Amino acid sequence: MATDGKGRAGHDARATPGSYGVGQPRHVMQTTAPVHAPIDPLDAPLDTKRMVVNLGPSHPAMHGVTRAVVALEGETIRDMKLDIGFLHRGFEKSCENVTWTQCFPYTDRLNYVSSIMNNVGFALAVEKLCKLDVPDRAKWLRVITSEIHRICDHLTLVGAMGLELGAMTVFLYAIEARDHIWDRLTELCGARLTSNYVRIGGVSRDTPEGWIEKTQATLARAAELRETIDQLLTRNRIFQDRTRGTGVVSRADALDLGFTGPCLRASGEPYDVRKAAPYLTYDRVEFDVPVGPHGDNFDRYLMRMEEMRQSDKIIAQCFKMMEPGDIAVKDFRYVLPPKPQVYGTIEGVMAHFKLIMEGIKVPAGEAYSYTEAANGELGFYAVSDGGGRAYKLGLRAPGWPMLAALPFMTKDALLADLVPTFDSINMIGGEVEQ
Amino acid sequence: MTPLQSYFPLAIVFALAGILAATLVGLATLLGPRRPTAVKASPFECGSEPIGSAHDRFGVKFYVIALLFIVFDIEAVFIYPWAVLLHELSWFGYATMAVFAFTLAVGLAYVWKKGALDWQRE
Amino acid sequence: MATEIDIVPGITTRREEAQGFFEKLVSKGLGWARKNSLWQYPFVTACCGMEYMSVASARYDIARFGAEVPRFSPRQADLLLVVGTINCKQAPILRRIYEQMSEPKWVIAYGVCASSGGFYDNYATMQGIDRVVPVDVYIPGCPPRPEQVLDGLMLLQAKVQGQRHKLIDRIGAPELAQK
Amino acid sequence: MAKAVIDALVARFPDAVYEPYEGVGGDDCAFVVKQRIADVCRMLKDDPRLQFNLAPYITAVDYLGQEPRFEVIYNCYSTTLNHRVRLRVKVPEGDAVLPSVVSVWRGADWFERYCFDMYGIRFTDHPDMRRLLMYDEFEGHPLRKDYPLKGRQPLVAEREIHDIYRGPGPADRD
Repeated sequence: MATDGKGRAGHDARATPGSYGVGQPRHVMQTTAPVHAPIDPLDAPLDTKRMVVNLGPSHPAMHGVTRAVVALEGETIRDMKLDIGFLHRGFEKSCENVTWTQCFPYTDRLNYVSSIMNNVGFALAVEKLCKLDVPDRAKWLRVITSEIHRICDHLTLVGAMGLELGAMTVFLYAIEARDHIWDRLTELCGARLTSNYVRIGGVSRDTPEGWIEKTQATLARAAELRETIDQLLTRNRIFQDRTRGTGVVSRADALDLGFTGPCLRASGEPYDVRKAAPYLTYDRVEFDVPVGPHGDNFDRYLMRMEEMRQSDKIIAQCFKMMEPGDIAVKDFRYVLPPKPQVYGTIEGVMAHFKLIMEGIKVPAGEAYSYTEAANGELGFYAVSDGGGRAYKLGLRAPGWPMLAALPFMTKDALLADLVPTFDSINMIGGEVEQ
Repeated sequence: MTPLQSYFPLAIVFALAGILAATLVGLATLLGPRRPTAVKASPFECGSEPIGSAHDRFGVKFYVIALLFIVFDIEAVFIYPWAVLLHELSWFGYATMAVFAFTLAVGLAYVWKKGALDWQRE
Repeated sequence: MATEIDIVPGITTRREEAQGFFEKLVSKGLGWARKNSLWQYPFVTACCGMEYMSVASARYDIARFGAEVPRFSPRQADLLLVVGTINCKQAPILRRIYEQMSEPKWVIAYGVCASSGGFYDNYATMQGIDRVVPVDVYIPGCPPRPEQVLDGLMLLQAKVQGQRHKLIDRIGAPELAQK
Repeated sequence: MAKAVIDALVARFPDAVYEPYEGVGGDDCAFVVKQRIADVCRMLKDDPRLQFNLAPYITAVDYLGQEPRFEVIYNCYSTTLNHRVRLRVKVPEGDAVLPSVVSVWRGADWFERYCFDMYGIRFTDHPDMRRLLMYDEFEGHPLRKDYPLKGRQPLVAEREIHDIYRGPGPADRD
């Protein structure tokens, strides 16, 4: 019954792709104002037809991948219908057709602003299936690089939020700070953005010599730039007017809608996976979790600023507590043997060959692992049938339920408030549309 | 140096500005290649099929605000020359402008009480 | 709506084909002017967008090549910078925006996903934007380093300089279909 | 660690919740009968001893060759009592329909639409049961095991591509 992949070229190009269901009951846009109780005819508001505006996919405020069909009455949004899928790249289907280790580049490109966090989440899921424990130094390296990428993610959000509310300088400061950090990550992982640094059973590379001192200097420079952004933006009258009190989500609504991470903590719920279920070495470092009272865009912005300071604190402690040691588990059923062994011994060659050709034989079973990524709880649901390839790799993207809640958050808000709200939930196309 | 000649530099400035604007716009329209197509003529809605039309009925409050703006803007325009010559006009000028301003203040009070200024009606 | 792929960008011929001396001079002059003010329409979708932010910012400044200001309306842009993965649902959007750009226009495929679909060879992703729009310069890399992007832009500038730019370039206006 | 949750569920719904087991890494899992999933989820949320207030992560798995073929997974978490549970619902391919839990958590809306879009599993009394990611002209459900990996259905007529290795040919011949 498989439909072959033959495309149907002659279809009606006029049908708007993806927005109005074909054959299914249509979600009809409410295009006339609700009828009011009959009051003094002179005062009765004239029945205005709502203006349906298409905030299409290729729009700077919608990050290029979301289409919001908005029904406006004057400036207020009365009804919004989100239409996503413009960056659906078939992550799950691709991961089902490559070996477990080859999934890492795909996980890099989920939340491409903080890619190591996706690697760590995926590695923890597979290690949970294999019941594999990772040596200490690998755990420390994973925590350090995750926190560095959390800073990159928050810097990008603060920069983009400033840019889209008109603060061009904040954007340039944030991108400069992020560029400095990317230089350090290039020395460690080889790529600026798509790090592909973590492996199942450890990490791929140890820190080059002198890397730690350089990173501390870079993080100090990034902190300095962040304080400049803080002075520029936090007490800025325009920024406060635009973000304070807009996109408000109460604590109960946030939980019911599935918010996690900074956006949930901004609404008052102190849930952080690093504290609730500590993984790797988060139980050995002490840091505190900022919680905001109002749940509006300004609180979400403050969460990100405060979390960057906490990440700095974590990284400083990690650098102190990390001792030299091996960076991957010494079991050649999971980790590639070192090159001299591959060329020297027959076991090395066999292990290397089997790992590369057939992939890691993950024992059959299913596991759900959850880590605290920059936007919230990043969950990987991995199912293995014992073979070298994933049978299913489900992803709980933290931004997914928040984007689903956008129509709820911007109901009866002004059209201009849609921009900071859409920014503060930090929807990243790669992870939401997989 | 007749009074008109003293304005000659101003005329030069306007002429130069005009020429500059004309050349810029002219060059752009002259040199730009034209390939008009039906799709290029249709409205740009971020890449999707345009839905709805721009000529819909919208809230009457926008029109009311525009009307009020014009009335009070003209009033401000009349005050400028009056302010320049206030010294010569002295008290008589002041009285006439007060009457003029008062009539408009009555209009403003009526509009305010009628509620045409507050934005969120229902 | 042009369903067949017959839309050819306005300027394709090489400068040598310009006949007279005067035309060669005009081509050189216009080519120089257009080369140094390529305003880009950033059609940003995916991870390359993060790299595009770095390219457009202070450190690897794209403004040095005249591509300073991103224009978010195809009417005012003359370079369509397709940044990131284009999937099958985005293809008609890209096609429509390309057609709504005013002449003269060029297209850069920024990153492997735009050039050939990258490693997303599956049911969802279009294997390269040259299946729907004519592309001038392909920039490899996933995401390409900013230096690669600047090199791609310089390649395009060399191409623009070498093209034949006519003074009065009008092609008959087909009936402007009232929708 | 949430053994009490599973026992409470089994006690309350002896016919609906069956085969509780301890998953890999200490997760508590149980199977639920298809028709009763909405009631079980309502109890998860409302029962003061359980308080699963965060919207769950719902996904589906296509076990081609097994009967019933599909399986819908609910990963629920409670922020107040800090425990997790995973409910698995077996769904036959014949009538791949099960009650929606949007009435319990509004956040489950898009997850269910994703399951319908990718696997073809319908959810009854769901506010807007439509495709989420794929375009409406797309036929079939791509994440099913029997859907070809490269089964592209282009919306726009694609141009002939002269591939260096395979020579001229239709765009999606591979």
